[in-house]
Amino acid sequence: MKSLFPHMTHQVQLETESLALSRGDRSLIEELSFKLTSGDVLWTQGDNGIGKTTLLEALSGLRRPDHGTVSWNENGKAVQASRIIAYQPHKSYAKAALLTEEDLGFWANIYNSKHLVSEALNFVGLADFTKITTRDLSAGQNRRLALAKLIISQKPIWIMDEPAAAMDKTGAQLIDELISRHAERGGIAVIASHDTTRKLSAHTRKLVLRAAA
Amino acid sequence: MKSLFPHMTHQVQLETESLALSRGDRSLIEELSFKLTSGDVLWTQGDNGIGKTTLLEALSGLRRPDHGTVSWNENGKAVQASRIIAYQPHKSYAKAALLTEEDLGFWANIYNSKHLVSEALNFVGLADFTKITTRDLSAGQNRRLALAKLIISQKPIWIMDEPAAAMDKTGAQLIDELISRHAERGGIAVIASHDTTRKLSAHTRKLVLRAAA
Amino acid sequence: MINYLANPIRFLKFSKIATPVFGALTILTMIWGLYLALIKSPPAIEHGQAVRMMYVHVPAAWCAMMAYTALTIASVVSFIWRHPLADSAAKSFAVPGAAFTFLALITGSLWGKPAWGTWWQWDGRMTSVLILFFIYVSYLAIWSVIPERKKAARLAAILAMVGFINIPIIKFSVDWWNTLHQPASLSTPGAPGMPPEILWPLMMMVAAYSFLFGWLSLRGIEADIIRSRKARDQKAPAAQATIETF
Amino acid sequence: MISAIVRRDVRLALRSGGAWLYGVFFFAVFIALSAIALGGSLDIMRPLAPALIWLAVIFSAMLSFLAIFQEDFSDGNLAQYKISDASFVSLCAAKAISFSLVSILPLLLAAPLAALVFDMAPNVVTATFASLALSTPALAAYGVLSSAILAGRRGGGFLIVLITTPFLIPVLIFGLEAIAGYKSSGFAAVEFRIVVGLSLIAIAVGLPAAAAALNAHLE
Amino acid sequence: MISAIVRRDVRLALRSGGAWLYGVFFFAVFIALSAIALGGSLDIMRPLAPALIWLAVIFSAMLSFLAIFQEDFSDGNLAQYKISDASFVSLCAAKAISFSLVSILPLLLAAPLAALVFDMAPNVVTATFASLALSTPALAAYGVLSSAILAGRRGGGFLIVLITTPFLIPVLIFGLEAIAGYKSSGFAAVEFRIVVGLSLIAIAVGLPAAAAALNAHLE
Ligand code: HEM
Ligand SMILES: Nc1ncnc2c1ncn2[C@@H]1O[C@H](COP(=O)(O)OP(=O)(O)OP(=O)(O)O)[C@@H](O)[C@H]1O
Ligand SMILES: Nc1ncnc2c1ncn2[C@@H]1O[C@H](COP(=O)(O)OP(=O)(O)OP(=O)(O)O)[C@@H](O)[C@H]1O
Ligand SMILES: [Mg+2]
Ligand SMILES: [Mg+2]
Repeated sequence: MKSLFPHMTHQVQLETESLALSRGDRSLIEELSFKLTSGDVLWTQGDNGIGKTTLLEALSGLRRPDHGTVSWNENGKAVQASRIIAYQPHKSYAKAALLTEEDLGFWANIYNSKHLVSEALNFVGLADFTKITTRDLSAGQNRRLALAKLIISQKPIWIMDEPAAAMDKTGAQLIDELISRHAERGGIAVIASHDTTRKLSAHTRKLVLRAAA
Repeated sequence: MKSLFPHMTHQVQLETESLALSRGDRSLIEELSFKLTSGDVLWTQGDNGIGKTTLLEALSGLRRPDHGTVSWNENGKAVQASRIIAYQPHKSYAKAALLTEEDLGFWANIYNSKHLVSEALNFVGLADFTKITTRDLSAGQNRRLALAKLIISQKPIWIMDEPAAAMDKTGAQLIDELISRHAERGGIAVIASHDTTRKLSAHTRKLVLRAAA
Repeated sequence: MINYLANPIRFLKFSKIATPVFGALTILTMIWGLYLALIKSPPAIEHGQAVRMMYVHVPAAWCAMMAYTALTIASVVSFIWRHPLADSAAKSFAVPGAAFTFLALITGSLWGKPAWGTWWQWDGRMTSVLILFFIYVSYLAIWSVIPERKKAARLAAILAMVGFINIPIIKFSVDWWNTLHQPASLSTPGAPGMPPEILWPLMMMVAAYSFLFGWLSLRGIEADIIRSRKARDQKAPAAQATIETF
Repeated sequence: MISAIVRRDVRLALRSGGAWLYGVFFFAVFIALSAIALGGSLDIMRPLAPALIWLAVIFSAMLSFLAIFQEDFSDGNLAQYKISDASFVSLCAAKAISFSLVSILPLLLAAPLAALVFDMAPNVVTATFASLALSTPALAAYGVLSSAILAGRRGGGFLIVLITTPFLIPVLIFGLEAIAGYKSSGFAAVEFRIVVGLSLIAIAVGLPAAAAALNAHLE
Repeated sequence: MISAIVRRDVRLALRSGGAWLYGVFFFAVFIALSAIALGGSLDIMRPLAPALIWLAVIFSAMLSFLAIFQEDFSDGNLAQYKISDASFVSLCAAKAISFSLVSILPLLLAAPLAALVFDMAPNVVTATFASLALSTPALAAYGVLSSAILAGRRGGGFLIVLITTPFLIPVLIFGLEAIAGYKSSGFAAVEFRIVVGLSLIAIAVGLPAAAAALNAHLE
């Protein structure tokens, strides 16, 4: 277990300053400022279509804000999002034609963490499904594969979009365990979810988005 | 509201007899027999990858069983699945380039229920999103669009794969309401879900799939 | 000047005056030029009356190339400084640019029938203008297939810039390959000049086309600015965000 | 139901930012590249012109074939058609119609322009146009069939070229023969009747076979 | 990282049920259809053979262009690359390499076979092969660029043909000139050096531009 969740050696920060985001002619978020530091967990909640996914994309550096800034820090120095962010989108991004272990193995190659692959597959409960193509994985198994990718990325900031959708009960517990371990070792997690929020670290916070009156 | 949920004029039945399903070299379901009649609601539950989606596809006539049969009845006469089944798959099947109202309108054309489109959009809470392309809908909005398609199909048997995934609280209530109305008017619903089961009709039943010991 | 105009509001103020001026100049020079070209100037010795096609053809060909240069400059500005006005400008240069290219192709082939006895020759010059037309169409196609404005602007700008590098290559390769078309006589230093009774109407038509290009571009930019402001003003209010601790 | 599908498909085509025009661009590019590759002399190209135009149309059509069912298949719409109780034969007929409208009609209209570029004689242009128009149903029917067989397969694009080639070769041969026949006997040329016959056979065989192929995918 | 991507892409291609072979099939079909359309006489076709082979290669390549990034784009892999801190320029280089291996190499190997069909002289075959091989980097670089610009767009297939044509025309022209030049001066012909130059320019301009286009999609 230790090797999957080594203690973070760097301090990281994720900060937004008067962030504004919109899609088409719909303004979604305005003047949002917050700051997360090592060990923080942020639950993002709000109704369907309020802008959670859009926010998470901006936090991952995949969407340029209309106004304001998102900044990523490592040991007090500003860095590129891609250095410290891992993002689990709502949809699976597994290659349909690859075996489960090949798909994970590819990303392990990119992240230089080949040695973690089989342990990570074990941890998320896919040990029996390494030899089938990801096309054949069930909905929940696909989400588990995405969790394994978060783990092997070894990145300090996890951005997770509805990780518990389509997950069974043990799956939901698995996610909780992952997040609290990650916070303990000094990581940051931002989660968008319709699940009830749970206090998974000493610094769990909740970001609630409500429609303007 | 009445026009969206007219009372069913036909008695329908959905029946399986010693059904066996497998995927690749994995046998998922064996010797499953049950019978649902007008007004029944069946919740299918079980861990990730146990075979819920596979079962639902077979019930919709989209997957040929290995052994056993699935039969569809209307007024005591065997009919083709396509006559009485509506299926909401796990993934959205909206055309990315069409506006929400166009995508729903197309299916309304096929089902001869053009007059229900705007009411159905209203009912599922998409009234403000009719003029954007379905590509731009949020995850939950996409699920809502799929629900609207169930409604306008005017079919007596609804097969729903994780309808509540990615739905907010009002969305989950909406689904419950839809299902109980549908059961009241004499429809049948089969739902696969990790949510807790709720008694939505006088004849709510639960199908629990468990891994063999 | 450019810095001053980079603000959309100031630009709208400027174009409120400039657009009608360009429009008027277009009409004036066009009427005068057409009079000179079609009525006043003499038929040429080898081309006969068909020479009058030149007054439509040559300015169109020149303006097509000028428009592409303008398009490239606007694209560079748009790509590096992400200036929305540059996006509007680039897009607005491309439409008349494509139209001029098309006109050069059409008038050229109409001229080709009397001059060479065929509508078309696959010679270097014509082929390279055809390719220029393809580049314009691809550029506009990118705008039309990508709905998100900023994205479309960046991608189209990339294509325009790479396309510009490509233009000398095209010219060089097709010149080498096969040539039948008139060599440039005005643009080449030391080449035999044209007699003034042909040169004058030609120059007048060139001016008319250039003003037309300016007028069309200004109108395009105006419309584009107004459209994007309207979209911005209509934005629905954003969600209220609150952060709670446990 | 046929008209609903045709209308939606045409709308999707128009919505796709002029995608229906791209077939025409491909056509133009094909003509231009061939002319450049063949050296650009009209004397070499004039006799080859009808063949080049036919090839351009066939390749352009082939490249649109895969798209006929691809999206419907991958986004789950095909499963919904099956459940909707709509017959797959009428679905295939609708697809053949919308394909002819969206993908072939623009090519037919572009063909005479290409004729200008090759400096073709007017009667050859007429004959080329007629032979292409009469072959359209065959192109559409085989397109629908092959797309139904290959729906949703990665890299299907090339395979579809391979599958349809044997069917389209007779159409190509008689289409070109018809152009030659026109010079001597006008539209009375027997080859025109053969082209029409090929089109009818294609529809009669291709559409039901396509429906069967779709059914086979979904069970 | 480049090698990881290349290995995965090659594996995906092999895994796709022979999809990498379809390019070769298309090539064969193109040659066959042209031969049929042009009437089949060797005397007519022998001089046209290098041009036809070049056209077949270019079209076959063009048709594979869209696929270079399409899947990565629609399944979200591109966003993950961006986040993974891997540079997009090396991603594009990797894609150019895997495209050359999977889509162009088989065509190069098939080209000499086509030469048999046309009864070409051995030295023309050598020259044709060499000119194609030297142009491969240009084909791949422009393919990656246009695919990056259009990744994931409906109807992109045709549009990509349109976009790449202006870039590939000089390559085509000099590729064919090089074949002609080979007859008189062998590999010393200046046209070969021009082809190499075009390939270098394509890489130098195309790959960074492609990386910029990918970035533009994801912001
Ligand atoms: C579709 C066919 C044609 C195209 C695309 C075309 C294109 C062009 C272009 C691009 C130029 C500007 C060249 C420069 O200044 O560098 C030009 C100039 C010119 N063209 Fe054409 N042309 C076509 C047909 C013809 C024909 C048939 C004639 C007459 C026989 C002709 C006569 C001229 C003349 C006299 C000039 C002015 C050259 C000069 O003094 O710079 N063109 N054409
Ligand atoms: N082009 C557009 N024009 C207008 N509105 C748009 C456009 N594109 C997206 N939207 C809207 O922007 C919002 C995007 O929401 P987002 O996906 O971030 O929601 P979310 O909070 O993640 O919702 P969910 O819980 O359903 O996943 C949606 O309401 C969507 O309808
Ligand atoms: N070719 C194959 N070989 C072996 N196992 C396979 C193959 N294809 C699918 N499977 C397995 O069959 C099962 C299919 O499950 P299905 O999608 O029906 O599950 P589910 O109950 O819907 O799960 P979830 O709750 O995650 O949606 C999965 O466990 C999957 O791994
Ligand atoms: Mg979301
Ligand atoms: Mg499932």
